[in-house]
Amino acid sequence: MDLSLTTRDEGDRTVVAVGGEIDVYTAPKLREQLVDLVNAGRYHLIVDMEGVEFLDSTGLGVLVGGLKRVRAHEGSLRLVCTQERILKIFRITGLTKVFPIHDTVSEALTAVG
Amino acid sequence: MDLSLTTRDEGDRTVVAVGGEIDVYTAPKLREQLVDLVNAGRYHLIVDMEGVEFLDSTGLGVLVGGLKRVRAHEGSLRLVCTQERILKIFRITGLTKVFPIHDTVSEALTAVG
Amino acid sequence: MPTVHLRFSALPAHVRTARLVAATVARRSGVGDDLLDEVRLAVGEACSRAVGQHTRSGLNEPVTMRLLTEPGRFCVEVADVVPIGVPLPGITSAADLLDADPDDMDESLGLALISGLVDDVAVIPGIDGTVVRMTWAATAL
Amino acid sequence: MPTVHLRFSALPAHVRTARLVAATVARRSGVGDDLLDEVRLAVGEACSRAVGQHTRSGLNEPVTMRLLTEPGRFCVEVADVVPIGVPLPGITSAADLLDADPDDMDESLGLALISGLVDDVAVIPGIDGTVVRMTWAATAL
Ligand SMILES: Nc1ncnc2c1ncn2[C@@H]1O[C@H](COP(=O)(O)OP(=O)(O)O)[C@@H](O)[C@H]1O
Ligand SMILES: Nc1ncnc2c1ncn2[C@@H]1O[C@H](COP(=O)(O)OP(=O)(O)O)[C@@H](O)[C@H]1O
Repeated sequence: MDLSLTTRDEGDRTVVAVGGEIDVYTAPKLREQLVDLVNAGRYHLIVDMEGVEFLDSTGLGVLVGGLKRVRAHEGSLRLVCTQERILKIFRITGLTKVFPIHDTVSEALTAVG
Repeated sequence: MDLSLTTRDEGDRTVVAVGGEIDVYTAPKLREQLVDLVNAGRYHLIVDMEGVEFLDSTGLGVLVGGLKRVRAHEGSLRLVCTQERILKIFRITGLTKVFPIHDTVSEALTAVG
Repeated sequence: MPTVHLRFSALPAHVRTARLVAATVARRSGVGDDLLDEVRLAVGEACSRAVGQHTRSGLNEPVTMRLLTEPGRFCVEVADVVPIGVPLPGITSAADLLDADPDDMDESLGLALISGLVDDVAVIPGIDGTVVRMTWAATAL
Repeated sequence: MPTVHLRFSALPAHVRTARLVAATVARRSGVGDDLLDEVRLAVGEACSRAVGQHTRSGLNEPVTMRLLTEPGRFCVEVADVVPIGVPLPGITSAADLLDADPDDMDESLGLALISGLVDDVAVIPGIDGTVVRMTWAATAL
């Protein structure tokens, strides 16, 4: 399945809902989306991973790249994810220490720090 | 998808409802079913193809083999099929001339000749 | 040239894999949705034929499928390595079919399907095996 | 020995095909359903890595995946043909990741995933390329 991306702004935060497969084939589209948002001055991003069916290292790399970009503007990149098989991928690669991971979008919207 | 087979007797006729893919991998199961029926003295077979999603030449070969077997006992083998993509396969191979093909099982059950 | 090669032992289960790979790559190469069923069926026939040839000849070597994505077209070549090839059965009518040996019948039905379905098809016999080449139009994606 | 080989040009789209083929053949070889996600992910990583190596080295040759179904196990080998191999990036912590070159980061994350997921894995560098070999238990079907 291909990647689907839906974005919406909530105050100074932007929620990017991702669906489908984030892999070596589709990750460039996600990268482009994150770059566009940062170029448009959106520095507080919430990536909602609940609709993600497959995630590989290229997808992880794009998320880390997004984090670097928003940090350059004192921004933030939060993830929303409760799927065990996706969380496992963040744990194995040590990225649970890098990304704040929330259970719901509303939790991510009100989170500070 | 794998092959599914369901048989039921209606008087001296037996209806074999086939679902899924009849291909080089699954056709042996269908052959076995037809052989078993003939060995059990069932010589008037109706193969309901409405649930078939894929049919290849091996599947066609098994149907022709079944026809030969029932004919050896003055029996019959009728097909039920309205799916255009499956009918096309019988047309291309000239087998519409070999098998009586009906629109419904009840039509096949009452057909003579 | 974006290309995929699949080699597989001559087993029916692998024909399914070959079908799946051909249909997937065809779709990604821009072959129209209306043609994908045809690709799946024709490639399956070519592979079943090659598997049958290897089995009947007692060969352990794998069958090869090559997928070539080119501008405007998608080409599939299925090759067996049976030196001369089991000769084509002389089945020309439905009545002949009923009399034929089952293996001959499958081979004949398979070739009838390929040639009836695919506009651009060639069966190329060679001393090191036979290649079935089929080509479909593909819009660049 | 039932075997499937897939060779594909070093393109991301073909990594999807390789994943699909590996998961299909794994399932048919009796690898448990609970392991299929792992097979899909690990094989994808090994193939992405090989594609990345070829791309970074400017090589036009294809990447090769071999699937071996043996009694009790299912083995996947993914081979690149990059003579020495781009040296492994020295990324050992999440902090390093944030400083790393994107290609190094992907390679490092990919290998971390493979070794974290698969119990039986070997990365075998050779003068004609590197082979990543992964083995899973499979009940005979
Ligand atoms: N090699 C394959 N070729 C075509 N379809 C496949 C293949 N492997 C799996 N599939 C798809 O996966 C599903 C089930 O495949 P199958 O191998 O028949 O499963 P099972 O053995 O569990 O019935 C179907 O949707 C089928 O189209
Ligand atoms: N090469 C492939 N590898 C894995 N899955 C595939 C592949 N090709 C097709 N699929 C399956 O087919 C569906 C759509 O695939 P995809 O190629 O992403 O389609 P599209 O480009 O139409 O979105 C998904 O269910 C996906 O799992």
